[in-house]
Parts: sequence; C-alpha cells; structure tokens
Amino acid sequence: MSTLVQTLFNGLALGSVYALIALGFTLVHKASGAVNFAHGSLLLLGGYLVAELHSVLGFVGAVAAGAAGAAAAAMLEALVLRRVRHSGVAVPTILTIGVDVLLFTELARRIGGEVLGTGDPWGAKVASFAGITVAQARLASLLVALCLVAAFLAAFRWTRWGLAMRASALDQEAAALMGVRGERLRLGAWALAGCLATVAAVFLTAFPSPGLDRTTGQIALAAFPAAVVGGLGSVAGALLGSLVIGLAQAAAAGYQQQVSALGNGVADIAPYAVMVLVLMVRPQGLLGSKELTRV
Amino acid sequence: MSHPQQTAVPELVVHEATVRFAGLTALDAVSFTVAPGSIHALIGPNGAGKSTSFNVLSGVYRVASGSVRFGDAELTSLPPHRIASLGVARTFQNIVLTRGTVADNLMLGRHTLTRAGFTATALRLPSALREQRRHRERVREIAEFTGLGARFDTPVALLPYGDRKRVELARALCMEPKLLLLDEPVAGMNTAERLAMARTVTSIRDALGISVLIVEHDMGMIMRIADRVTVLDFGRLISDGTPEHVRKDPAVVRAYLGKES
Amino acid sequence: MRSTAPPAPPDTFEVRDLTVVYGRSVRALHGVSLEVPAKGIVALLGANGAGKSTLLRAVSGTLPMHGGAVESGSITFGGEQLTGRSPADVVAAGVVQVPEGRRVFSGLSVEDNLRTGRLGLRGQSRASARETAEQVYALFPVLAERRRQAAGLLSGGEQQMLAMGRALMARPRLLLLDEPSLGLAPQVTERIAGIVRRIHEEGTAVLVVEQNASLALELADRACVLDVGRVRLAGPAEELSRSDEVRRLYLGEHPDGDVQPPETATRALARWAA
Amino acid sequence: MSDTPSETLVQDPPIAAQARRPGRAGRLTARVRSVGPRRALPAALCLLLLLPPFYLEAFWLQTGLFAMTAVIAAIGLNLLTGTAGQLSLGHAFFLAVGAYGYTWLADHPRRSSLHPLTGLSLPPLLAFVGAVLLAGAAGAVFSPISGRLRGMYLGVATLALVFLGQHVLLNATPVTGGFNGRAVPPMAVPGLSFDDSTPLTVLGVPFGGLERLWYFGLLLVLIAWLAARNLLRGRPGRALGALRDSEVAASVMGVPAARLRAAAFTVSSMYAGAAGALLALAFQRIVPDHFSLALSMDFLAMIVIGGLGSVGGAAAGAVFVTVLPQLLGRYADQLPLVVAPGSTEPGLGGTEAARYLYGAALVLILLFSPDGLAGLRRRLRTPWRRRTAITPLTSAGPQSAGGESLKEQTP
Amino acid sequence: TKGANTSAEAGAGGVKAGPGVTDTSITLGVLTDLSGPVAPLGKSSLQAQQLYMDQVNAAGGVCGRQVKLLVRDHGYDVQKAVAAYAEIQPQVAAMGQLLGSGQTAALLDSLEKDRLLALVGGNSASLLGNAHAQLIGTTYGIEMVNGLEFLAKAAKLAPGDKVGMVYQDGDYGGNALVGARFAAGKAGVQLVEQTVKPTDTDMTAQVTALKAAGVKAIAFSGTPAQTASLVGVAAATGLLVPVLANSPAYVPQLLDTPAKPALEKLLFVSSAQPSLDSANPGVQKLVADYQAKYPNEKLNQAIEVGAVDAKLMVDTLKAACQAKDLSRDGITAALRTLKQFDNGLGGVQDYSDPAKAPTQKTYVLQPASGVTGGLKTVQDAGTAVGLTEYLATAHG
Ligand SMILES: Nc1ncnc2c1ncn2[C@@H]1O[C@H](COP(=O)(O)OP(=O)(O)OP(=O)(O)O)[C@@H](O)[C@H]1O
Ligand SMILES: Nc1ncnc2c1ncn2[C@@H]1O[C@H](COP(=O)(O)OP(=O)(O)OP(=O)(O)O)[C@@H](O)[C@H]1O
Ligand SMILES: [Mg+2]
Ligand SMILES: [Mg+2]
Repeated sequence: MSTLVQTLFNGLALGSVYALIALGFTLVHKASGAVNFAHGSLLLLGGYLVAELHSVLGFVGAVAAGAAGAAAAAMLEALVLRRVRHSGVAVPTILTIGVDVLLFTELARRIGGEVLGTGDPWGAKVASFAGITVAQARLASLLVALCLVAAFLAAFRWTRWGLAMRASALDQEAAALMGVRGERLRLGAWALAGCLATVAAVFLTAFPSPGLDRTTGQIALAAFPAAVVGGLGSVAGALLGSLVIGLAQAAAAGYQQQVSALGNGVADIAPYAVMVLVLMVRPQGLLGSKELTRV
Repeated sequence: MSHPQQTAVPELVVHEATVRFAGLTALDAVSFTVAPGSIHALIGPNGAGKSTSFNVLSGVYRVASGSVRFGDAELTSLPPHRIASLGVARTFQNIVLTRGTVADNLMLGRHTLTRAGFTATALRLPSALREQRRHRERVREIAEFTGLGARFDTPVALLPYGDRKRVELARALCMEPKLLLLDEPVAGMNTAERLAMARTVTSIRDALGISVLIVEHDMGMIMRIADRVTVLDFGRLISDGTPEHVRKDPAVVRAYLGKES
Repeated sequence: MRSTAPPAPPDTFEVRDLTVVYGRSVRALHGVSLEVPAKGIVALLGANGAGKSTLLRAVSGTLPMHGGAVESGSITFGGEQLTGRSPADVVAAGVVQVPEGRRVFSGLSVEDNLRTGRLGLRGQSRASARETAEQVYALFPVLAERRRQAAGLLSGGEQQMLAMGRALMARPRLLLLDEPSLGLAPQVTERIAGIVRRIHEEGTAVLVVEQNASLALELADRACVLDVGRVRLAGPAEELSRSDEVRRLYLGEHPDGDVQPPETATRALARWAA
Repeated sequence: MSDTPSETLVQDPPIAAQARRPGRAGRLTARVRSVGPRRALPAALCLLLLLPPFYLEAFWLQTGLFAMTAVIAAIGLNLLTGTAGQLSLGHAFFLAVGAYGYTWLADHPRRSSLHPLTGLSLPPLLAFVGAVLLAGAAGAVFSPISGRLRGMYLGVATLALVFLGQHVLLNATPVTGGFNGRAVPPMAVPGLSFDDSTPLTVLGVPFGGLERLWYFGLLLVLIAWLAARNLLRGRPGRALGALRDSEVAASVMGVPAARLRAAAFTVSSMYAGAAGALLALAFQRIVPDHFSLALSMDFLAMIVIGGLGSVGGAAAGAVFVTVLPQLLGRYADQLPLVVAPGSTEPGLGGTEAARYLYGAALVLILLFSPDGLAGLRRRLRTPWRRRTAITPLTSAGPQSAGGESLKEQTP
Repeated sequence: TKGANTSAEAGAGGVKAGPGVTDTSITLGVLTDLSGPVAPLGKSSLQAQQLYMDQVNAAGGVCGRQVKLLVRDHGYDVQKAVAAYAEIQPQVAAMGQLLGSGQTAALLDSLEKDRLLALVGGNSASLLGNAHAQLIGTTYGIEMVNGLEFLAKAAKLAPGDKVGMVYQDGDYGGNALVGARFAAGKAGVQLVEQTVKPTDTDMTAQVTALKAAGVKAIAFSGTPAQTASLVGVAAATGLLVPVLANSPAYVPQLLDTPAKPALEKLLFVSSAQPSLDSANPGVQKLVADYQAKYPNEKLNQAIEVGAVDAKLMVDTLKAACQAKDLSRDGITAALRTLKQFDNGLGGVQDYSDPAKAPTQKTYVLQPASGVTGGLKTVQDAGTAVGLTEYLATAHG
C-alpha cells in the first residue's frame, strides 16, 4: 500500500517538473510554431548558472540570475529564429538543433565530468507522512510547479497577454493587424520558457538527484511525449500530459519486477508507450481538441 | 479507362437532410432535387446552411438523418474521396488551394481520373507517362477555357483573389464532374468579371451537359443563369422554384432580399 | 492631390507616389497617390490583381509578411509617417484594417475575437471594452447569439461580420476595409453600408476596397480606380459613377447589355473523351 | 495623376493584365528551358563518383558510404516531410529495421560470445530486398498513427518508435544480439562476395569489400534518387502536397487522406530500410547505440539544410551533415586554438571544435539561405540572369498559398 | 597512391616490422572519448598513458624506437569510432586503448580481421575469448563476486536475507548481474533486481521498491550520478544498508553532492586497482608524476587504468622486440607471453589466456573526503572463496 502511495507521489513530483518543461516548450511552440530542440540546453544553461553562482549570490539570487541568463539565451535564440520566421516551421526547428549543438557543446565542455550542486535549501532533507518518506525538494517542486502552471492557465485564459498569445498562434498576420506586437510577444514567450526551464533544472537536480551534470538537459525530451499526450499547444494539456507521463514512468519503475516480462528498462519507454496508446484512441491528445475545419 | 464520365448525368436528390452541431441545427430536413443538366441555385441569408449543404454533398459533413442520392449512389455514407470519384466536384467559399503552380493545382483535379500509383510513377512506366501527357493537355485546355492560360505556370501564391477563384473553378472542372458545386464563385469580382464568370458557368453547362449547383449572393447573376432556385433560412427550406417565383416570394424577400428587390 | 496642395490638415490620410515590389522584382504598385480627407470615405476600385490589397497591406505594415516592400513613396496619417512602421504602430496611430478574406481567429470564440480588437489599445477600461462589444453585438445580433462558438465554425458571412466587428472594437480613426461585402447576403450588405455610414458620421475616415461598385460609389465621397498598379481614374464618386468606363466595368451597365470579356470563353470546352 | 476621369487612358483591365503577363510567364518558361544543357553536369558528376575506389583510403570510402546511406534515407524522409508535410523523427528506427533485418535474414544461426543468435541464411541480395520490405511493413504497421496524425504532431509521436525500437533492440537478443549487436554478413551477388576474402584487383588497385560496396551503394542511390524524383513530379507527389496544404480540399479532390499518408510513411520507411541495410554493410557490425534519436534528428537536419521538397537538396544535405563532422573531426587539430587530443596545452579539443563548427554551419546556412542548399544554389546561379526569381515558394507559408486555408487549432 | 601495401618486413635491428612500425618509431592507436559523456575518464586515462610513454621515450624508447600515440576522439559515438578506426588502422601497430563498450562491440570483427591487438577500456566479460580485444585487470562480474562476499560480512547477511541488485542495462550491468546472481546463490540470499538506464539520475523508484522488499544490502552497477542518488535516497528514506558498487560507479566529485555523508557511511567500491592514497610506491610515484605534469587536473582512478594500460603495452612491445617480431601478429603473440605482468601498482596479472580475466583480485575501497582520489582502502586485494567455482561455471 505504502509502495503505491509512494509511487503515486513520485509520479506526481516527477510529472510536475515535466510540466514546467512542457509548458515552456508549449509556449515556444505556440509563439513561433517551432519545436525547440534546444530547450534541453536552455535548461542545462539555467541549471549551470545557478550551480556556478549560488556560492556568490545565494540560492535565490542564483536562481534569479540563472533564469535571467536562460531567458536571455532564449531571447537570443528567438532573435536568430526571427530571420527565418516566414519559412514555415521546419527551418526554425532545425535551427534550434544548430543552437542546441552550440550551446550544449559549450556547456558540456565547461561542466566536464563534474556533478554540480545548486546549493538549494532543501539539501537531503526528507518529510514523512502517510507512511511514505519524500524529499522536501520534491514537495517544493510539486507546489511550485502547480502554482506556476495554474498561474499560466489563468493568464492564458483571462489576460490580454494570453489573448494575444492565442490569437498570434492562430494567425500572425491578423494578430498584427489587431495591433499585437508579435515580435515582443514571441521574445517574451521564449524568455518565459527559459525561466521555467531554469526552475525545472533546479528541481531536477535537487535531491534525490545528485546534482547537475552534462546529461541533465536530456530530461527535457520527456516533455515531448508529455506535451503530445496532453494535446500539443494546449497549456492545460501540457500539465495533464506531464502528470500522466510522470505517473506512468514512476509506476513502471516502482513496479519494475511485475512488468519484467516486457524486458528491462520499461520505465524509460513508458512515456512513449503511453503516448502511442493515447494517440491510438485520441489522435488529438487528451485535451487537444479536434481540428476545427470549415470549408 | 472506364470512367463513368460517358454515362448520363444522374439526378441529385436531397431528402430530408438534417445536420446538427452542438446546440444548432444547421440543416433542418431540407429536401430538393437538382435535375440533370440544370443550373440550380441555393441561396439564403448568411448562416442559412448553404455551405453546410455543400459539405454534406461532398462528404465533408455527415447528416444526422436524411439521405442524398446521386443516381444510384447514396452519398451520405461515402467518404469525400469516394464521392469525388462519382463525379461530384466543388469549389470552396474560402479559397483552398495547394502550393505550387496553377498547373499543379489543376493536375490535382485529375486525381480520380488517373491511375498511376507509387510504383508506376516511381518507375516511370510507359502507362504513367502516357497518362500524364494526355491529362496535361486536357488541363491546359481547361485553363485556357477559364482564362488562366497565361498563368498556367504561375505559382498560385502570387495570384490575386479573383484569379485564385478561377483556379478553384478550373480545378473542379478538371475532375470532369457530372455535378459541379460552386460556392460563391463570383465573390470578390467586379461586375465585368462577374458577367464573364456567369457566361463561363452557362457555357460549361451547355457544353458538357452537367448539373451545376451554385451558391451565390449576387442575385443578378442567379436570376440570369439559374433554372431553379432553392432558398434556405436558418437551415430550413423556405422556397423552391423558378427564379421569378422565388424573387416574388414574400418569405424570401423578408428573409433574404430585403427592400432591394 | 498635387504637391501644390496646402499642408495636409490633421487626420488627413495621404499616400504619395507609392511604389511596392514583391520579392525584389514583381512591382505591384507604381507611384500611386491617394488621399482620404479627414472624416471622408474613399472607395478604391479595380480589377483582380490591380493592387488594391497591396495598397492596404502597405498602409497596415503587413507587406513584409507577404514578401513585399515599399520601394519608394510615403504614407502619412494626420502628418504622422506610417511608411515602414510595424503593424502595431499603425494600429496605435488609429488606423485599423479589416483584411481580405476575413482572417478571424478560428480557434478563438466569437467573444475572444472581439476582445482581440482591443489589443492594440493601451490603458482602456474593461467597462469601455464591454460597452463597445455591446455596440458591436447590437450591430450584428448573430454574433451575440454565437458568443461562445469558435469563430472558425461560423458561416462565411458571419465571419465577415465578425471581422468587421473586431476592427470596430478598436474604435479606429481610419478604417481600411478590404471587400467588406464579400460573401454577404444582400440584406446584410445594406446593413454594412449603413454601419460604415454610421461610423463615418461618428468621425471615422474610411478607405474601402469594394468590388460591389454601386455600393462603393454610393457610400463614398470620392473614388479612385486602380489599374495594374497605377491610378487610372480618381475623383468625386458621383462623377466617377457617371463615367462610361466605370459604368461598363464596375456597374455592369453597358449600352449593349452583356459585356464580352475578351479573354474568357473564347472557345467552348469540349467533353472529355476518356 | 489627374483628378478628373480621363478616358483616353482607360483600357480593359483584362487586357491590361494580359499585357504584363508575358513578361513574367515568359521569363518562367525561359528558366524551365535553360534546364537542357544542365543535363551534362549530373552526368559528369555520376562519372566522377565512379572514381573514388581507385584513389581513396578506406576511411574516405567508408565516409562516402555513410554519406550514401544518409542520402538514401534523407531522400525518403524528404518524400514524407518535404512533400506531405509529415514530420518523422522515427527514421532511426526504420534504419535499424533495415540494418537488423538484413543481418538477420542473411546471417547463419550462430553463437556469439554470450547468446545464441538466429538467422535465416538467405542469399544476401534477397535478404537486402527482404530488409527493405520488412522496414516497409514496420512503417505500414504504424499506419493507424501515421495516417491520422499530421505535421509536428506526427513528428513527436514517431519519437516513440526510436525509444521503443531501442528497447526491442536491446531485449530481443536472439535476433539483435542485444547491447553488443551482431556482425553483418557481407553482400554478395552471384559469383562475387563483397568482402576481402576473395581478392580482386582492378587496374592495379586491390578491390576489397569497401570498394565493391561503393558501387553497390552508388547504384542504390541512383535508384532512390530517380524514383523519388519521379514520385515527386507525378500523381502521388501532387496528392501528398495537397494533403499537406489542406486535407479537406485534397479529399474532396478524391485523395484518400489517411491511406495516402500511411502509404507515404511506408514508402519513406522503405527508403530508410534500404539505407539501414547499406549502413549495416558499411559498418560490418551493428549495435543499437547507433540508432538513436540523434540519428533521426540528423536526418531532419539534412533535408532542411538541403531544402525541403527537393531531391537533390536532400542528397546535398545528407552529404553535408555526414561528411562535414568527419572532415572537421579529422582536420580540426590543424585549426588555430585547437590542440591535439591528449595534449597538455590548454585549448579546445578537436571534437569540440568540430561540434562548434557544425552547429555554426547549420545555423548560418539556414540563416543565409532558409530554403537550404537548393535555395543557395538557385541564388548563386541567378545573378547574371537578373534574379528574376519569384519569391521562393518554400518561404510562402501555407497561409499565403491557400489564402484562407485550414489551420490546426486547439483552443 | 593506393594499393601500396606496407607488408611485414625486417627492419632495423633485424626486427620484423608491421604497419605502424618504422626504424625509429612505433605508433599506437588510441580511440577514446575526450568530448562525450565519459570524457573525464578518457582524458585522465589518456594523460596517464602519455605520461608513461614520455618516460619510456625519454629513457630511449622501446626496441630503439620512440613510442607514439595516435589519438582519435570518438565522443562516445559508434559511427565516429568506426570511421576513426578505418582512418588510423593502417597506421598503427596496436591499439593502446579502445574505450567504450558499444564502440568496442562495433569494432570487434574489424580487430579480428586486421589482426590488430587492442587494449580495451571496459571490463565486461563478454570480451573474454577474443584474441585481439584484451581487457585489463578484472571483469565486472569478478568485482561483484568478490565485493558481495565482503558485503555479506559487512551487512551480516544470513541465508534467506534479501539483497538489492540495481544494475544498468547493457554489457556492463549485465556482466555484474551474472556475478551478483552467482554470489547471491552461493550465500543463499535472495536477489531483488532493478534496472536503470544510463541516463537516469533519480533512484527514488528503485529505492522504494528495494525498501518495500526489505533488503539488507544493495549491490549496484551504474553511473556515478546514479550512485549518489541511490545512496542518498536510501539514507534519506531510512534504508541504512551497505551498498557495494562496481568501480565505474564512483568518481571523487560525488563527495561534493548532498549525498556525501551517506556515501562515506554506506558505499563500498570493488576495484582491481588500489586507491590512489595507497601506500604502494608505484601508486605514489604515479600520483606524484601525474600531478607534476598535469597540475590542474583532478585525480581519479582512471589514471591508474591509463598507467597500467601503457605499461602493459610497453612490456608487450619489449617482449615482441625480444622475439624480433614487431608485426601485428608478433605483438599479439608477445602479449600472450606475459604470464607474470607486474602492473606497477602492486598487482601481478596474467595475459597468457585471452579467455581468462588477467587478475581475479580486487580491493574494497570506501569514499573518504580529504583523501587523494577520494577513496580509501578498506580491504586489500583478494579473491572470494567461491570465485574459482564462479570462473568455472560462468564466463568471468
Ligand atoms: N462545423 C461546424 N460546427 C458548428 N457550427 C457550424 C459548423 N459548420 C457550420 N456551422 C454553423 O451552421 C450554420 C450554417 O453555416 P453555413 O456555412 O452552411 O452557412 P451559409 O449558408 O453558407 O452562410 P454564408 O452565406 O454566410 O456562407 C452557421 O450558423 C454556422 O455557424
Ligand atoms: N505575395 C505576393 N508575391 C508576389 N506577388 C504578389 C503577391 N501578392 C500579390 N501579388 C501580385 O500583386 C498584384 C496585385 O495583387 P493584389 O492582391 O493587391 O490585387 P487586388 O487588387 O487586391 O486583387 P483582388 O481584387 O483579386 O483581391 C497581382 O498581380 C499579384 O499577382
Ligand atoms: Mg457559405
Ligand atoms: Mg485583394
């Protein structure tokens, strides 16, 4: 029983971090139509900055600086992509691969074989309740992620910014004709994605993970199935999809022995298996709506 | 090639067609018949369900109840591409063209008339080459006919609105249809161009003997070319008859024409 | 409209010697000049491909999105330079365009579509937004019924009304309409005319591109006919509507009845022998 | 400009419009006609490609073969992405199916160091064809998803193939050899085996396995190239293009959307299968590690760098993406600031330098020429012909093409 | 141009030479990772190798020839490794090092075909039996068998107790698993198995499962980052049991993570190499020389691997020189004459049989901060009681 509860919690905690990544990812996708393959490197950058700066600026300062750095890098990337914004989605998408190569090479060179701590305040502290023991960092990540995502959902639904984002995602020219400053909007979305990635990096590398190493950014890959399971482009979907993926992964890992017939390493493919199953039933994802077509 | 083109143009019978969307009945038990070889107009206020009827006829929407028969075929149960191969072609109210040149778009219209599959095309089998050549000639003929001859190799992205509308018509013609569905073919054209289009439509009917179902808000054009007019309002049929009859029908005047007529 | 004209009064909209190219080499406008006096209505006529939409794009700053650019010339509104400004700047200057082909935000509800109309305005209260929205709903009752429906699912005409309503939400000082009557039922077309007149009376200048020339000439004080990127005719609307040329081409009135456009239907289409 | 109507200036608009048409249309046809003499160039290139086995070392031959596999796979992916607008990140998986399929079909059952391996002992040529069909079948099995999903969505969904594929490769030990992979039996045509066991000397140059394989690879590339070009210009290519721009319009024109999309996916996976089998032959040993997501992303980069929708572009992109890192890796230590591997001096490692240059090249190419190498070529060719080029169509989004074409949306 | 074969012929000093051997030099290939995920290890090891070769060359080289390293970085990419191999293969007499199990697997047949001896930088038993791919030291399986015997004592395991086995999928973990299963069967304890992927860094799920199963000890073969997580989570959730890890699972940097106290308390590492703080003069000299030459580099166990690797190569070449045969076959044959190879760090290894691990002895080390290399020795080199039986039944 407590294994179940523990597994559920692990899944939710993991899912909440995925949500932060998937949200950034979705924002960028909505704003510029591109899939940002450099998102993992942005995350690594944010985390690296926090790790490097926390001894000087303190944890909070370092997170702020890291977020600012990642946001700046993201904006830089957006500025690069700007030049090809009229070239469909494939070109900017591949450009992000190029940016990713550059960013990752540099960061990997700097990080080398180190495992860097981010000086987070939770350390190895744990909390016990309901018969389970969980890292405090995980609790914090769950709370922070839920608040951030809720705030985003609200902003998307009700603020002018959200409306402009949605409109611009649907038809950039028409949005421009309504006075939406698409450029600014896109830069903002990218910057936000950078900030979110930094927050995600901090939680990803906090205990029980050992710290930041050069592979930390790879986790961003899990955001792809999360976003798709939820329905690409839907903000609420990104949250739901992330939780589903997180739970699936935690369950596959936690009940590894029970599913050993499927081969080793099921936890790693669980997100993708779930994604395929969901898409078979609902091609548009859980919260994505069917394409609205009118002719 | 045994395309049903040579056989006679059948009658289109719409019977009690009903289409519902969440909380809205877009078509409410609508029935009308398009006689073979006639130009039949479908008119009505905005949102009356005209385009919805087209969508039903071309298989894009499914009816909640009712039937649409085109000769022996029951269209309501067929997917769009099957309906297309029965000889039903349409244009779109909001122009929908694909990338590429005018020629590319028109050749797309030949899809159901041609057979070359992946293998034949990849290997450039003689049959595929012959087919391509033959159909391209016809396509050029249709382009000339619709006034697109000089724009044959122009990318459609560069065409102005009016020419794009013509490409739509030409593409539909390229399907060698037995029933041609035209959704607002002259919207966005000036009067001279409208007249030209009206002539084109009549000439198509006269030359090919096919049925044309046309949706248009330009009453002048409808009066001039239509053999019969069906009027919809709020998804219901409110009048059906000759242009003269419909024009004088008080229900139509109230719902649609307003004081103008 | 010549350079001898006195300095433009405030809020006069002026296009001077505008030349526009697409993709470096396709020249769509050649030195076009045009003026919309303060609170005037000007109609822009012309055949397909004459460059009407291009002119409006140049004004609203969306040319780059179509691979076009202003090569020379200037566009001013109330003395303010609009040439080369971003679309948002143009909107901020009070110039709002209803684009060709509706371009409503298909995934947004009707209500949200109307809200987007105010995105270009700063510091407007919610109350005034709601008030404006109610006015739009009053103009187009269908839209009120469909508040929550996704705009992409509206019928063509309904979308046209929405596009118009959305532009009105911005309370523009100059409204650019690209074929407002496109796809509208006769009754609604008349209503649109009424609406244009009304907002004009409230002090908005209007530049309307319209294929329905009788409507356009009836509405407008002045008109301007474009032909292959050049101004062919310009003058008071009444005068133009008396011109044989305009009557024949744009009003469909010709002494000989039907026009015989030279290029189409030269030869009947033969049946396809499969 | 006069304020009063001046009738003398008036012309019938249609005629006026017509008058300026020949200009553009004429230039267009001129461009089309200029294709003629260019036939000579590809022919010369083909001849040139016959020479390397006589002059180049094994390293270069192998690099060349890698490039050929990439060319085949990229052309196949381009059929899907460039034409149908369907994104696939699952190509690594289909390469794996081809590679392992060939090996399994051609190899004899044997014991490796750890596990028994199965094999069907088919003649290699037959096994090659079988591998291509197997990859096609794998693609067809995915059709419930590949037929229903569009664009970016499909791209992300196909990620699953890579990861699920890796899982299978690692776990289906009897077929795949597990983590260590398995050795690839050499290609053989009746009378000649493509390995070093039967010595063969041509014009004084010993022709080993790689040299022989080179020509086999060239032949495959040629077939793949021509078939793809024909497909793109023919009926299926047009229908796929229509599907990309508007599903509804295409289906109303008689195009069966789901079936055609699935078919394109299948054909493209067959290309990948052929590439995979050739890759296996060039490698002589296949391991799961190689068929990773990075490989899939490389393919995507290839076709975009080459220029979406162009067969030659895809090929050029493939060569660019495979050969550039090899070149850079080999000669990087001759760059300034770069130190030799293992040196004590501070400086950039060669591989890192190569990565930077590769990343930068990717970014710069696309920034300078968003329509890829194909576009670059067009631009370089035109200056003396007054750059009449119409704005490249690849840069016209679906919107500007279809005017009011449909869009995806998720409110 | 092409076709001119460098066939074996007698050279200076009447020594038969092969590819990569001239009258003045012997070229050895190194295919390693200097930019990828195991770059830190690859780099340390390469530098130690270079250090040793420099010393040998300064003393006159081998067989009157200078030993050169021709290094290629594959960045842990299989295709790059294959390509780089094709490039350097014709120019080298032997491969001084070949790092990465996937890379090695991909090149096994080529090595065989080119009759090229390669010293492999991974210790999976699956390499045993290959005449040309030679692993150095011991196998992961032997590390586990020896280590688990220690663990059984440390955790006071009784028959019927449960022991967790967390391993990374693939060659490395697979080999360790074989050893762990054997040792568990021997001790009568029950193994609770959990797998991880190389990219996982969060071991919460595994620990949760192990805790639920009630394990008394854990055996682990994975990456260093995973070690930190595993031990950290175990300690935090109150699963205070000893953890035994294979040698690649630890790097000194782990002592900078929040898991440091737990690591120092619970982790043990089984390794064929002594810890760097060992009193052995060979180790001390290595450390001193290395620090002198590379003052800014961090120390880790990989420098021992590099040093042993280099010494083995040099001893082999010396033997080949004595046999007057520096051809590839001559070098391979020379390796097989090294029955009593002194690795210079206090160990003796036997390279005469390619099917056997060169040594069966392993140390048990424990993380300790403030110590050179971050590890201290808790048990000197030795073999487990059941090891002979293990070697007889399993591969190694
Ligand atoms: N897919 C859909 N989902 C929801 N409502 C729809 C859908 N399609 C059409 N409708 C609604 O059905 C009604 C009829 O639409 P239709 O497009 O048929 O009108 P129409 O007669 O063509 O009008 P118009 O002349 O303006 O084009 C409209 O109110 C429209 O909003
Ligand atoms: N994106 C573009 N790239 C290149 N040429 C273009 C582009 N858009 C329009 N053109 C060309 O510019 C000319 C003017 O087009 P425009 O759309 O302004 O005409 P219009 O007067 O609005 O016609 P319509 O009444 O059909 O809407 C046309 O010849 C057209 O081919
Ligand atoms: Mg309609
Ligand atoms: Mg226009």
